[in-house]
Amino acid sequence: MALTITCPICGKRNGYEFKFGGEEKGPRPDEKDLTPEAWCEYVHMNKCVAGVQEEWWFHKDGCGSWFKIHRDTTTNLEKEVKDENRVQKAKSGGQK
Amino acid sequence: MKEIQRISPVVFKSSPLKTEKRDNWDVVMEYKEEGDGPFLVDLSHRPRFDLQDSNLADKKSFELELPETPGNSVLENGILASRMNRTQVSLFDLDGQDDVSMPGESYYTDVTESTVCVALFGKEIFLICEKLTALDFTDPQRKAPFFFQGPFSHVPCQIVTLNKEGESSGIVLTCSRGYGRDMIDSILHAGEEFGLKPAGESRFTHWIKSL
Amino acid sequence: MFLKSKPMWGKKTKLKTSYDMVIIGGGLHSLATAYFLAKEHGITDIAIIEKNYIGFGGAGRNTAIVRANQRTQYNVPLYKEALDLWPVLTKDLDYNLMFNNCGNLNLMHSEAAMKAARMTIATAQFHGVESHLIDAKEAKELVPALNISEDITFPIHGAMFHPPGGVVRHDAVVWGLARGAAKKGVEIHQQTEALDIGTQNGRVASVTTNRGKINTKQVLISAGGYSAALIYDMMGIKLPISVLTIQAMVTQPLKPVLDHVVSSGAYHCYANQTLKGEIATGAHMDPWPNYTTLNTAHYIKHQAEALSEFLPCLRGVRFMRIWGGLADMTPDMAPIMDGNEQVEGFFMDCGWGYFGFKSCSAVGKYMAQFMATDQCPDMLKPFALNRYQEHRLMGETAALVNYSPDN
Amino acid sequence: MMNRFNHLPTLKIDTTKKLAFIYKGKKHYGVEGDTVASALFANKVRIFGRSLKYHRPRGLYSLDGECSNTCMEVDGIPNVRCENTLLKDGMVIKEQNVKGSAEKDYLGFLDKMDWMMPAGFYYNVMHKPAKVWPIAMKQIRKAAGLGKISPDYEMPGKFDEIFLNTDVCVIGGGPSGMTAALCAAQKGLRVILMESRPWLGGFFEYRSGEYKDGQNLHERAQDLAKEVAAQDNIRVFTHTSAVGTYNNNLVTGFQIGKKEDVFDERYLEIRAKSVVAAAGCIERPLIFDHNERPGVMQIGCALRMAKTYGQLPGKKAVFSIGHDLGLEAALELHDLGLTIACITDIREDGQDADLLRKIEDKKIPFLKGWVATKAHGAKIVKKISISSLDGQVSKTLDCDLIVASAGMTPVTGHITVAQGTLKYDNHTGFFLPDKMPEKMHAAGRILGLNDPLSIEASGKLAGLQAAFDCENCSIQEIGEAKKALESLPGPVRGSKLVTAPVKGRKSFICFDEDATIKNIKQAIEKGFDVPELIKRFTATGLGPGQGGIPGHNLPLYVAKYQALSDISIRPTNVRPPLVPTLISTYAGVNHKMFKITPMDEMQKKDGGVFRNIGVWQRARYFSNDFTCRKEIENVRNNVGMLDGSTLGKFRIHGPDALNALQRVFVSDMTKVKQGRVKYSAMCNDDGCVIDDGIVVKQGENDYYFTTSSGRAGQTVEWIRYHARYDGWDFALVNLTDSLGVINLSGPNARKVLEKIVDIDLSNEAFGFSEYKTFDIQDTVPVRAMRLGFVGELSYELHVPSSYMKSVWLMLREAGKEFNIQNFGVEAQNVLRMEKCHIILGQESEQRTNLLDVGLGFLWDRKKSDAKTVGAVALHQAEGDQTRLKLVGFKTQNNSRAPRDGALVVDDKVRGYICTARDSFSLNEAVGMALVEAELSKIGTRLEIYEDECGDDRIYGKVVAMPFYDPEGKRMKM
Repeated sequence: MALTITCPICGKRNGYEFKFGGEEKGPRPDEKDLTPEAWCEYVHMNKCVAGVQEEWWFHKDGCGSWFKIHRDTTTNLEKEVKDENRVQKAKSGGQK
Repeated sequence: MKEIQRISPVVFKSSPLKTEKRDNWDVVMEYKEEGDGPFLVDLSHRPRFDLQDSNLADKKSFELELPETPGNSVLENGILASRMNRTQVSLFDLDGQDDVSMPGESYYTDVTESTVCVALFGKEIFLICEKLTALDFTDPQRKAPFFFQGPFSHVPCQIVTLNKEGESSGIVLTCSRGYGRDMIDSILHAGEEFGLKPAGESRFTHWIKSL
Repeated sequence: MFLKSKPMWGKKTKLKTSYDMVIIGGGLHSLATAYFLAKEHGITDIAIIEKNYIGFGGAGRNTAIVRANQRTQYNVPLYKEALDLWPVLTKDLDYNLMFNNCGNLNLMHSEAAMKAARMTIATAQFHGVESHLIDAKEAKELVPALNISEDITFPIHGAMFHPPGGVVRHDAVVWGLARGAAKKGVEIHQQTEALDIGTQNGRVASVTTNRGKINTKQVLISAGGYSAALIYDMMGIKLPISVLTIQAMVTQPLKPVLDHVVSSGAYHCYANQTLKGEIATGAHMDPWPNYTTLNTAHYIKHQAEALSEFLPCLRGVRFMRIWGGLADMTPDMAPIMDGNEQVEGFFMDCGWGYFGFKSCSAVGKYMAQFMATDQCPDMLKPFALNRYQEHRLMGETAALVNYSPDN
Repeated sequence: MMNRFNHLPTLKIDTTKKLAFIYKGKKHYGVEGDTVASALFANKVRIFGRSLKYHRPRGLYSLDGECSNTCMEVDGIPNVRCENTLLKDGMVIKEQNVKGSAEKDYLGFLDKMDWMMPAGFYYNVMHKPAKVWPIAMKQIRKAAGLGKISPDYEMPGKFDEIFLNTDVCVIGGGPSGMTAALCAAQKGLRVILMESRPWLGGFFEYRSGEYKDGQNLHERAQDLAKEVAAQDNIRVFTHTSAVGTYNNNLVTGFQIGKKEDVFDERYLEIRAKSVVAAAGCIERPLIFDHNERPGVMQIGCALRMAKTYGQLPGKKAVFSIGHDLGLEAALELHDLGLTIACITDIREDGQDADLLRKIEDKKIPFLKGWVATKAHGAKIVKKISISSLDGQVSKTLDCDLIVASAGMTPVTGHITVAQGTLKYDNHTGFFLPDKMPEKMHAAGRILGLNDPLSIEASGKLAGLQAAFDCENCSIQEIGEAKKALESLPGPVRGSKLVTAPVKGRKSFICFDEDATIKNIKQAIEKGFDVPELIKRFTATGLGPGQGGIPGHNLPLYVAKYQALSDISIRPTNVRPPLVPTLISTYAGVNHKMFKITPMDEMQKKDGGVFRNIGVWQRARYFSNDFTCRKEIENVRNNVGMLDGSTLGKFRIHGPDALNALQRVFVSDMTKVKQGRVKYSAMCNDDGCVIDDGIVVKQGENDYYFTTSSGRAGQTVEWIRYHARYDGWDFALVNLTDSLGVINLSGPNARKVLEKIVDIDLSNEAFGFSEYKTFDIQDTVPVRAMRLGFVGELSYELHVPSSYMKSVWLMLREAGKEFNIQNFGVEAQNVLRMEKCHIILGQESEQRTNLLDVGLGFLWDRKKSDAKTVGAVALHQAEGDQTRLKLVGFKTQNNSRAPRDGALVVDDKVRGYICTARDSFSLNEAVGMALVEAELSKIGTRLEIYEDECGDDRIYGKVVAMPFYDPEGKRMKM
């Protein structure tokens, strides 16, 4: 297996330049009355999808940005997902 | 009182022929037996700045238009500007004759001291590079000058390819200052079979002017 | 002895419509649990449901190292019992599991690591597990191939020597337990896929498979790396697990050169010589979740670089085969064993990371007790799922926890 | 030594250049171009080694090293494949796995004991009684293994590595591979061509058959090679095996260096946009009794022995083949002087008419529908039994050579390893590529093709498909190439026979593991009914040659034995490396990359004992007294200097800088004031402390902060991660390497510093936890702060890295009169411990949170809008009495300090010692420990259990922290 990740800034690169940052779980929940269950769900729990999942990556050895991709966990191949603002991001250099 | 001296993270074994004092640096202009290329030149004393701002669109720096797309570089009157991402530009002063001082705006940071900076140029340098990194310098799609942020000899680097044409090929590379010793060792080791030799600044100046 | 050759785990039978218990996964933990349920609790009306063939997953892909020098007092006794069980099982199953208790040598490359080792060793000795801290010279006497010079990337300061550990023939354990369980009436259904678990007013009622529906009141999911996904799909329970591919490889077979299991945290590498003479080595995992079990070019090279440094004579040896398996990692490097908690009659045994093999014998015994009595044995209590929301990670790893699975 | 042909155009040897080598301690001669195997064969060596289990004699079989038959020890390296290792002058060659010699092996008798060793027998023996096993195990280990390596062996030779990028990577330098490469190159693409033999040409290279218009195949191969050489956008790597293929078109391999190269072997990692797999075929072994006796060899082996290495493979041969190549070889060898007693062809029909005519003309006895059933001869072949396929009619012939081959097997490893799939094809009897991996294309004999023109046409098509992947070729062009291929002869019908009509007790399906047909039957009957399981149970295909010999015979036989109608069974997984590869080759050049500080050289001169600490190399001690007494006392009583340059240092600026700090630091960062330093900490979401450092305000939304050395690498990543949804506008600059750090500590620190700076350093002007910037001699800009990590008057000076040495020397000069000294990381560790200042990872572990280590006072509970990382967990864990708490302790009845990592116990483990030392400053043993809350009360007695302590215990008592200068007068003076 040779993982490659497409960084919105640096383009397609060797996967070992990147660091995996977890499944996409949405923004940090509000602190107010966050139950232990809800907290744990956000911080620790995973779906462990066998298939395409949306996830975060960090370009550790490169431009140092965080970004999301869709990846098939059964093949380790990125999946093109129609997402206009991703294209936008790429143009404007991705989110920082 | 001791005299104040600035010391480069790069130490070559070869013996200097001509040196020059500049802003407390002892800059080696020429070494013994520099050979006929490829060459490795220490540029760590050349000013380097980090420019970060959410709105770079209308900004100029040292009178030059900043490259718009990440991965692109511009070289004008000695200043090399490389676009790192949406909000960040890396600036190298490659001219170094009259020393450039950093603009006053708060979005500049002087990072000269953060990195070791070397130039690798001359024949077969990409055969040296391919021993140290999987980055694709010879990709026909990319027109020099272009800019990589990626691993070289296992450590994250900024690398600008200034020319890809045979004898006049050349790159300028920076990585964390602390890696200086080991980075130089591995480049010289990889370059041995191609006759890579340390060279003085004059050699670099001559090359950069020839581009 | 040589001539009788009927199928070792019974002829292929029809799947019944009801069993006392259903165990999903045909790996070591399942087989061991079923074996002990039958042997010690007289429960034999059990169906083991395996999508592929028994031992297809981690059971057949691990490098068979066994040891009991874990970090915390919750884990050490469990692994100690597992270790003590190998000779017992060899006898009870009348199948040669080829336990080679050659001892494990865990190299230390810094003062900090020596300190960490000292705590682990003290914990082991406190629980009656033999383990000693030795210096580099002593390590070299045990493993002459070791490079204890200063001029390697991570010079060797010393080592943790754990004599009772060693290597067990993993395939033999799979086949032995399967034969043992089958003899006692347990049904092993290969090429059978569990599709869903049915519940009725809050307790387990059935398991649906690609070969029909089974009524049952108790179900255990212990499907190794596939557990987390199965448990989420069938029970809607999310787990603090990241499933990674872990790789291992062997060199061409050699005459004896390495008499102990050698491992190094700093080099992300272990090596031992199999009875066939191959040097089996591995350890590193790519820190991104995946189910590929594929090898990487990066890793076989990394492994060569590591061995070249601390076992340099192996530079003259050839790698001949690399493979991968799954490790389901938890944030605290400790497993999740739970039951009757989320749903009455539902049991889980997962999150073993790469400790699934060494623990299988003891875990089988206690999970069997858990399922047979519906009472969680004290030995398993600390491993309940709720520890994560109570902010009580197990502490099996000293390293600071990180958000990425690489911990 | 036997004389060689030297007139053949296909020869790869130079008979005029002799090479000497040592075999069995005696000097022998080969010629340049010889492989070790061909040289030994020329020296009449027939038995190369002995087999693993039964110690059966083994000899030359194929010429591409598909099995361990001809693995030998060469220059101390075990398991060298002699068939594709070029002979070098002075090589020392030894036999492997023999007791005595290969000729006379005292363990040869084991061959008669096979009845005792059915498949998997070892699982049923040697464990009763239990004490037998350890003894048996020793014997098993001795018997197992082929090569030998000594623990102190030092691998000679130079190894290198390169990482290549290309558009198209072609695996296989035969006709289809070369055509594909040329085709892609002519499209202007960058092409890499890999060939495992030392020369291009493949299936054409050694043959005299006609290509077309009177040109023979050998000449055609030469022409193609010339064309390839002329294309400067094709990089050719000969003697280079592709050992791994991975998704996303990564190919790895290794190259054997030529004399003039600077390497002996070189690792290649190739990133391509598209890959062409054109590795051709190997032969499918024919299974009959004693089918691996020395004297039995495959077609290619016999033919290339003559045409490439210039020697006849025997005197009198019987052929038992199932492929036209066998007939062609028989004719060529006949013309070269080999007597051919008989050719038996498995196929009843379908042979090439022209070849049949020639065989008839030359009056070579020829039997259709016949096959070899048994090779006779104790050590080497003397006779052969052949029979009709049904086994009804049979006869026996004298011969010293049996050329045996059931048919062909496509080399599909590169495809399946990259996750392509195979499907059984009834016409060819091959497992042909079914689903190809993305952007990988198969060409040539892998597709079952045999006709030279078809082979090249398939190469052209693959080349164009690869070009298409690089967006460099039109669909139409591909369509035309497809048509062209379809108009040419397709795959030939292959022979399906797996075994001759024999019982199979001595018919070997896997040579390396001595696995017979009988063993396979035994496994299937035990319930191991799929090849993967049979492989595990019988070890078939697990030897040094991996799947090479059993390859596709195993699935075909399993299907046949179980009488499966359609062959749904697949071959076992082929795994990398596709060719066994030296560990030194994979390792290549291993560049150590460590960071050093600007003071590195000087500190080494000063006797610093260095250690790797994360990515850095730091001076841990300055003498061989690892208690560091001198260093410690000098700081306590005088003044010392520590190089703290590894400290993480960052600038954060921009409109949202403060928001970002509020998110990751537990304190209220709005309270950070200019001119003062604020100490704070970062937690992870579990509330566990992951970092601590100081923050300084430099201006509006402009801060300078430090992190621990270990975390500096992750700080940018961490802050951006936890702000990734907020779209905040802030900029981070890592200044860690930019600034060196000098910790000037001790009662005389002020006196020393005063001498080199011209600002007022009085406690009033520059007090504790204050921050100042000033220039030294109007030149060196310094950031100074007064901190008290070691508990004495201290100045932490942040100095531009290039100026570090100058400033350091000034201070040393200035400190001379006070006898200023270096101190290292360990001295600092003790000093701060006496002061109960924690070091993360030492006084904390994974599960230790901010409150546990007593840093709760840093945490601002009221900034919940900031969503501070860790705050929620801290709220929830607050008041949990079962957690481990950090306490200080002194040992009782003045016993020594326990070792770090010792346990705090009663009947169970209740905690552990983080750091403890015999304190020179306090003249007693003190330390910090993490213990369960109920043991944390002042005065509690701690029972301390050390490794190897047996029944002895050390006892400690929980005391107030800190131990040293509780009021903190000294650091504030």
